[in-house]
Amino acid sequence: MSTNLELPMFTNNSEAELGGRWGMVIDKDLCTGCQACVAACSMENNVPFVGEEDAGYGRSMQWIRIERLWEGLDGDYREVKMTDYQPLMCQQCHNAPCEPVCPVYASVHSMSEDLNLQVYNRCVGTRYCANNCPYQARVFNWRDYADYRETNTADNDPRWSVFQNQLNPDVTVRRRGVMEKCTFCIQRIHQAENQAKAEGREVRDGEFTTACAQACPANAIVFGRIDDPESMVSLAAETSRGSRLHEELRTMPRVTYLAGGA
Amino acid sequence: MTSLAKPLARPHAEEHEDPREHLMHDPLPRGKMNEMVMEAMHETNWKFWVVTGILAVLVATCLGYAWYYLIDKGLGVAGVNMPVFWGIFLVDVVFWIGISHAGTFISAILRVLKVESRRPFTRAAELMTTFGLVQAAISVFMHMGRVWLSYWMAPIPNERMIWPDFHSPLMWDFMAISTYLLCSTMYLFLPLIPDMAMARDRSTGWRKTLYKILGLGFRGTEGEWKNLTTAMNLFAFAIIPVMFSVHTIVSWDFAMASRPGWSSTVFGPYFVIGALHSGMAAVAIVLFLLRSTMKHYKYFIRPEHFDTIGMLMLLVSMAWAYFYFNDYIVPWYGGDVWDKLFQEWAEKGPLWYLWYTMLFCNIVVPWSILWNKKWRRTPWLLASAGILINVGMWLERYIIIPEGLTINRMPFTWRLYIPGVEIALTVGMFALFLLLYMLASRVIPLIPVWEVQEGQEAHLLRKIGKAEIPTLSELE
Amino acid sequence: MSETITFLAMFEDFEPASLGVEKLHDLGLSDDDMNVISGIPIKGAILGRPSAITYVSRIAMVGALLGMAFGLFLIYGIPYLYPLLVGGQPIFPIPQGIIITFEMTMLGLMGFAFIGMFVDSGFPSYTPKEYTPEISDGKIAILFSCPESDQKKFVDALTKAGAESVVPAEARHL
Amino acid sequence: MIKKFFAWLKQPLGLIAVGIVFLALFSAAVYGIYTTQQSPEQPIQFPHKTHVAFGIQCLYCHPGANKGPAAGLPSQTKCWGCHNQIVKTRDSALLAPLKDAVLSGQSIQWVPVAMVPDFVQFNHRAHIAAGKNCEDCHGDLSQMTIYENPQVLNMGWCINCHKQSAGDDQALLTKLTDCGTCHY
Amino acid sequence: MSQQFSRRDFLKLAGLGAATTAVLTGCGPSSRYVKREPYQQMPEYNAIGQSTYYATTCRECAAGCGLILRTFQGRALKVEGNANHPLNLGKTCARGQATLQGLYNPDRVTDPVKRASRGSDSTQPMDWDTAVQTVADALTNYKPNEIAFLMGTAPDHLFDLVTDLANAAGMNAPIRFGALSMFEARATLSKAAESLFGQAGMPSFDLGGADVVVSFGANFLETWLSPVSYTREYARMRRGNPKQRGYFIQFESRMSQTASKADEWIPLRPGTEGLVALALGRLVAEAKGGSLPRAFSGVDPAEVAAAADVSLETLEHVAHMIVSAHTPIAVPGGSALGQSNGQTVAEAVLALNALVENVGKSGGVFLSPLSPNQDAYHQPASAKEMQDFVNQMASGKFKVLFIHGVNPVFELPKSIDFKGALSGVEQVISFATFPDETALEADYVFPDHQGLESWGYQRVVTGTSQQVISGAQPVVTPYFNTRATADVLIAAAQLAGGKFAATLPFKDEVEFLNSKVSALMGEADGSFTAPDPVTFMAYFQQYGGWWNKSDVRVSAGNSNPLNRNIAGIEADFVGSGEYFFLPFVSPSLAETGANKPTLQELPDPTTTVMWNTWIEMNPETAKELGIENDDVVKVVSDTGEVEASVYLYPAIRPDVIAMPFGQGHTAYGQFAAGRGVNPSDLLGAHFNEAGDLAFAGTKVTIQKTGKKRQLSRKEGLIGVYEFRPE
Repeated sequence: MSTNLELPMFTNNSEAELGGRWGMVIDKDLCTGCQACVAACSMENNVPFVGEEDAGYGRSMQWIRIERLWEGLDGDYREVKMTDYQPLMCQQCHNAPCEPVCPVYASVHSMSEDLNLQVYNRCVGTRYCANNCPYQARVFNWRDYADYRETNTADNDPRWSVFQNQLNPDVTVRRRGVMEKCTFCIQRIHQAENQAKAEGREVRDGEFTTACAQACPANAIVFGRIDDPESMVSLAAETSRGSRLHEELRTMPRVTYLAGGA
Repeated sequence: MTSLAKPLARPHAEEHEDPREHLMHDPLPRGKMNEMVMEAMHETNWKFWVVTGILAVLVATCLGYAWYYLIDKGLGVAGVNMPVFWGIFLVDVVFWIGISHAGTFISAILRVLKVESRRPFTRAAELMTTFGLVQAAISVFMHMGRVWLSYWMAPIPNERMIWPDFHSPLMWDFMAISTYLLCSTMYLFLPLIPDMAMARDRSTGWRKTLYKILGLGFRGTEGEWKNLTTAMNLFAFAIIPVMFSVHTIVSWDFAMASRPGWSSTVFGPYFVIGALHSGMAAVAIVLFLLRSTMKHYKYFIRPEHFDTIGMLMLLVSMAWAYFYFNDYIVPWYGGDVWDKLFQEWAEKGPLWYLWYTMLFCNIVVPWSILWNKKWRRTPWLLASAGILINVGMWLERYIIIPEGLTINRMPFTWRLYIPGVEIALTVGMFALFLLLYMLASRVIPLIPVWEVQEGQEAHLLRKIGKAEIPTLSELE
Repeated sequence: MSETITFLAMFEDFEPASLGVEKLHDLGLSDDDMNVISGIPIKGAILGRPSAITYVSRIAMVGALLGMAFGLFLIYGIPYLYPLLVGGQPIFPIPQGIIITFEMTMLGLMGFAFIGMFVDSGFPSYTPKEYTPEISDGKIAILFSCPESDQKKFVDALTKAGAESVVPAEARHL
Repeated sequence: MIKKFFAWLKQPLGLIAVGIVFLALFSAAVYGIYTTQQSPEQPIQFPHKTHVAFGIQCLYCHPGANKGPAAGLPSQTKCWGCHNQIVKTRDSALLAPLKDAVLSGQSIQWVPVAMVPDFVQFNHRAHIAAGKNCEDCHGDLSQMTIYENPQVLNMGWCINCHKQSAGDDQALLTKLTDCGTCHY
Repeated sequence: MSQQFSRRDFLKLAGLGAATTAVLTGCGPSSRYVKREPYQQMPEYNAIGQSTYYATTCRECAAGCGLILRTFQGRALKVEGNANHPLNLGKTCARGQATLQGLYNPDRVTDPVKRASRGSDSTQPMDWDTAVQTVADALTNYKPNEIAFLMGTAPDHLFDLVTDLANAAGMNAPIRFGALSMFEARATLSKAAESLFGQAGMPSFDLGGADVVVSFGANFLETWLSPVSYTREYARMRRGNPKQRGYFIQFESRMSQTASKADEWIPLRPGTEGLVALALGRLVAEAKGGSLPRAFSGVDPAEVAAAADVSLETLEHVAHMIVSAHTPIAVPGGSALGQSNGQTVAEAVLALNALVENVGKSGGVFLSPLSPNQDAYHQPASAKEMQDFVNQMASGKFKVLFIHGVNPVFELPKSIDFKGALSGVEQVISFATFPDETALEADYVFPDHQGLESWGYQRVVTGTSQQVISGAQPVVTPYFNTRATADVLIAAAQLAGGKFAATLPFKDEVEFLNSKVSALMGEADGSFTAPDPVTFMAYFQQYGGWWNKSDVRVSAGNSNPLNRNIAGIEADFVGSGEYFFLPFVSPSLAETGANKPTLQELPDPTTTVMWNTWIEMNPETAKELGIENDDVVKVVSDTGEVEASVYLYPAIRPDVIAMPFGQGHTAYGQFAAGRGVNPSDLLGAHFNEAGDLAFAGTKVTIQKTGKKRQLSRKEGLIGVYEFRPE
């Protein structure tokens, strides 16, 4: 088994242009903050609910968090302006700071999909990756939230297991002590690639999309192949409004945000 | 045995000072010293058992049950949340590794520098290293989400053909702490062998069988001594870089993260000096406890030792202040906005009092007490200064880790950290440390008698022929 | 020649012990035939004896090399066996290598020093040995064996040199 | 009293007693582990050997294998297709469960044996497309009566085969040793 | 639902998970805990390991979006939008996504039950035959005009069935009502449309084509009328035309989620929206030159500016924007219509549209088309009509009341005492799927299937310019022992015999549907055609409904809205308090979302609060009253009081207090019961001219209670408010 030392993974030439296969463009001008993407993502990826007390203490498990801040809080209430809603999920960085810090290769870079992977069964829960993520895009299973009987009812009421009918078999259900994050709906990526390979063709742009892009009523989220210049997501990313979060950290994220306004 | 020689007159000793006041110049016959140490080990009054009982109960509930509860219910019962993913667990890890560094500092560095006043308490300090590291290891495993899978971090071949990832500072931690734990335990055991032999000769019953086993059949022949002293010297020289590397690696857990307030280049030495700072203070506390509770220890642990420790504490607190100022001024002056925010958050945020207490305990207390020789030599004053310094150092780590995690580059997620079950676990660990220490004092002679005697022999004046020359077997 | 008797001469202090050693040298015993047992480590020179040889440092060096090899394996062997890329860092991490190799070298050094001491001094041996408890009380004992015929000569010489007691040593369980 | 007991233990008779006790415990432990490795009782002792001997293809009873992730199981009507013409079905005790199931409309409770844990997303189609056939993983069915795993289906075994079959095609090797290929 | 262990059950047993399975496989074949069951006969389209997709309609609100449900081995897994459906074009909102939690929910009513006594939890299950017999007896034992039906807002197949039954048998026509229709003031909108189009109907606003949108309180990005289509229109307005970015101005006293997306949020004193609209009309008319229409002549912009607490320059600036725009549009809605002068406001705003001549044009106002099998626009009951209905109930006019798809005990203000009036009705039969407050007061509960388990169709009222009938089919076999209400009514009608049996000669609901749907075969240029009814029904199910391809925009009738004089009056407020009270519909919960935990945990877009009710108060007002974040405060109005925690909301007028509607259930399952408070307790029976509830027309007082209850927020208060980086 020979190891070809010229591959970028050996040479660490981080100047390699963004590259990558899958990317996303989020138009903050269109995003109305309606949380449809958050609900769609939770339904698709078996993300559990955590209850009032834990949600209020910053432990809600949703993979997408819609951020908004305020401007002009000190002035007159008429001049107060809310910044554009900003859906924030894992940015699938090329140089992901969360990957080298994991002691057991649970957070690892997928060279074939050029995505940041979170291997649930390998994670031992040191949570260093979450500390090191500049976007705070990772959430942790503080308790057995996915086993609804265990966490939510005192007497393990069997009726509660009815929720489990809705679990998606393509996505592993995570137990307590495991870190999780947006995977760009990798189960959909793999299924589409599988289908394309069966038919002997490349995955067409727009043939499939992530749960959040599919649900977004304002079509603010566009997902596709960023290495294909004609794809919708590459065209959308061309505009001058496009920018990436914390680019100065050289993480090379795959999500481009289009600023609101004129 | 009445020695024939006169004690070496110290050239620069003040007139009023009685040379006998120094342990090295106040020798007792070895047999007497053996007896005193063995007696101190045997005499256990009811007060000892009461305290051990309380500590055992504390450990069982605060540590035992609380950890089971944490594992069974998941980390949700602790206070950690998003964004403060590491809470008091990591503060404890750094704190206990800090404590453990004092042991190495005393027994290795002072031995290499041949500081004579380290002799009576090298073992007490070395014991602190081992037990401190045990606490650190416990709190590392406590904060892991799925601790029953932490064997995946060990680089052992497995059927999954997947190995741990040595890019991660946590793996360096795993390696460094396990190395340091192993080496300091070995380094604790080496000088213990002669004392075990001595104890073997003087005890009966189960103690005899225990010491016989631990004594390894040591007699004291030249070959054995030569091997032992060579090994100890090797250890003394080798464990010092390991000690420095361990706490640097622990600091790299934070320095390597690209977070505001954490990613700074000065964390390595800053944490090492911080470790020595809290370690020295802890040694002062332990010496005071030993001196005031153990029988005959007033002879072994004398004000001169507190004086040395005090000077070291003053020196190290100055070094710590230097490093803290270094870590503070650079981001304050030109750092990016997030670093400045972290500092503003630590000083003017809702937990501002922690910041001021830290500075008071780490700088004002040592600098105001330890410059005065008389204060330095009063054990209870030094011990209380040590306690305050340790509190200060614990808070310093509380500011770096939980408060450091509150401020990140996404203001939307900033959130206060309210400790949950970690408080019980921390109390449980302090209790475990004391419990281990007290039980060890019943089984192991805490004073390395042969080293003390060796030191005293070296300071005697020998009449060889006409000349009176110091047979400093040790000194050259 | 008639069989020999081993004697244990107890001395209070360095001088009488060094005199005793001289006496034994005069009586023809070479350094290897006698052994000094003491409560604290005594340099050979004080008693006029060559310092004992020890292999601990050599064993430790071997350990250090082994540790270094293990450290290098951890850094360069593991990614070679199962290359997994993380965070844009090179797959063979040079700087981390230094840290891990240093740690493992130190572990090897100290581990093997410890083992070396065990091996070299023949620990742990619980067989009966010539020993008296007073040694650990600070006395210095010289263990030598001399032909049975002139044992009296040896005993007188040593008592004159200041030996507290010269008594035939019999191996006892420690 | 304890001393006397220890003393008795030291002499040869005592040693033999200790040996016996140790052996008993050890064998109990070995048996315990052995039972966990046994796959449980199947409702029908289905002999793969005889069916393969008749020349029935694997995909006939497990049609999903080249179409999707799960290979699937034959429905009872498929079994009954042949078995109702075989005289043995009526009277042989072994085939009674099939007869009862089909007549009563209940379904047979097969126990899956080649199971991978839930965090592994195994896909039959990709393996068959890559040219592997059933024997490579499931062993030689022509010799096997009730199906048993020829080896433990653990990750090491899978990765080994992935690496060998990728050979020196670098892109395929990256894909096949990529965590995201199987774990998501 | 076979009780066999499937692979998914394995997770239930093995504690869901990654680690246990690893441990299990580690120590032995995990197969011991899993059985795998082949189908007796392989059901069609159910290949092994493949998902099958079914098209249906979303029942979470009355909009009627088309959904595609992914199902796998008999379980519904994921909701996706139906790309062909003209209303939502493949998109869904958060509540559409969470509809699955309504299907798989531990609190559903599982069997037909007879309640021991009204209001008590103890029920004893019945079997369906006795249930159908009870309904049949209810139909026959009483005179037809003593039987009343109360149904949800959505005009669906059940409404058609009951209407046919009622007309034939002489029963009272079914009334449709819902909290959403109350808060959207649908009656006011349809009456105001009459003034513009000459015929009653639901106006539809083509925001996508407009380049300047001036909205008066319309929360069209939240839950207004058809949120998914209006969000799509909003996106088209912003980025539809690359060269021209739409400009959006919102007049609202509180910055709602919609106002937060506006380029200009202009807070004005509640109740003065009508005045501002007229003032703008006048300014625009003057700027355009020409005669000043009578509608806008009776108002003076300077006075209006003072009354509405808005600077005159702002009004002139907005007027200028309207004049310089190619296709401006004005949208009335939300709290603007929830005033005593709601209809005047609506007419004024529609007149503004008439002034800029955008009626019926692209980017303008038009009347939503009626669907083919519908003769006139049937408007859901306004709050006033509900009050008359309640008075009739109290007076004992009705002996039997059937309730389906609505929860009036919770949704109606307490002052219209629906619960009290129930005592006047002898027999109350509820078809609720969840044990909500109204089902608690019913004598019988014969649970209907959840939306995803039932047949049917639903007319799309507004949100698209095409005639749409959205079809529905069960995507999974019913999970509990429930039965479709249409089946129950048909069966009961057969049992009752006579006129009842004659009108519903069908074997079951599907046959009834076939008759209704096949009536569409004759319609011109439908989205699909089929030779025979069976294939037509199959296509209807497969495409998720029928719609005509052409754009049917009903534009201006004969009435000229501009020369009617519109009284420029301020709204009058009820209640002695000093703060205006503004209840708004919670964007993530609306009226039926409280029983779904995923919706409860969705952060509210503007305040990011989850799981509870909060009171929005301006930080300055709070400072005067000495109130901080999370202080529990009592809000008192003339008709009631509620207690909730305060959220210091910076973008709200100091004299306005706002509260979300959606929580405060006393029953409706464990996720909703006892959580939060219901603002409708504070609302009095105060209506506007069109009969809709003047829900924004109440004034309240604030009393501190000294208690403190932490709100669970998604945001960290530190970074967003207290210690924020400038």
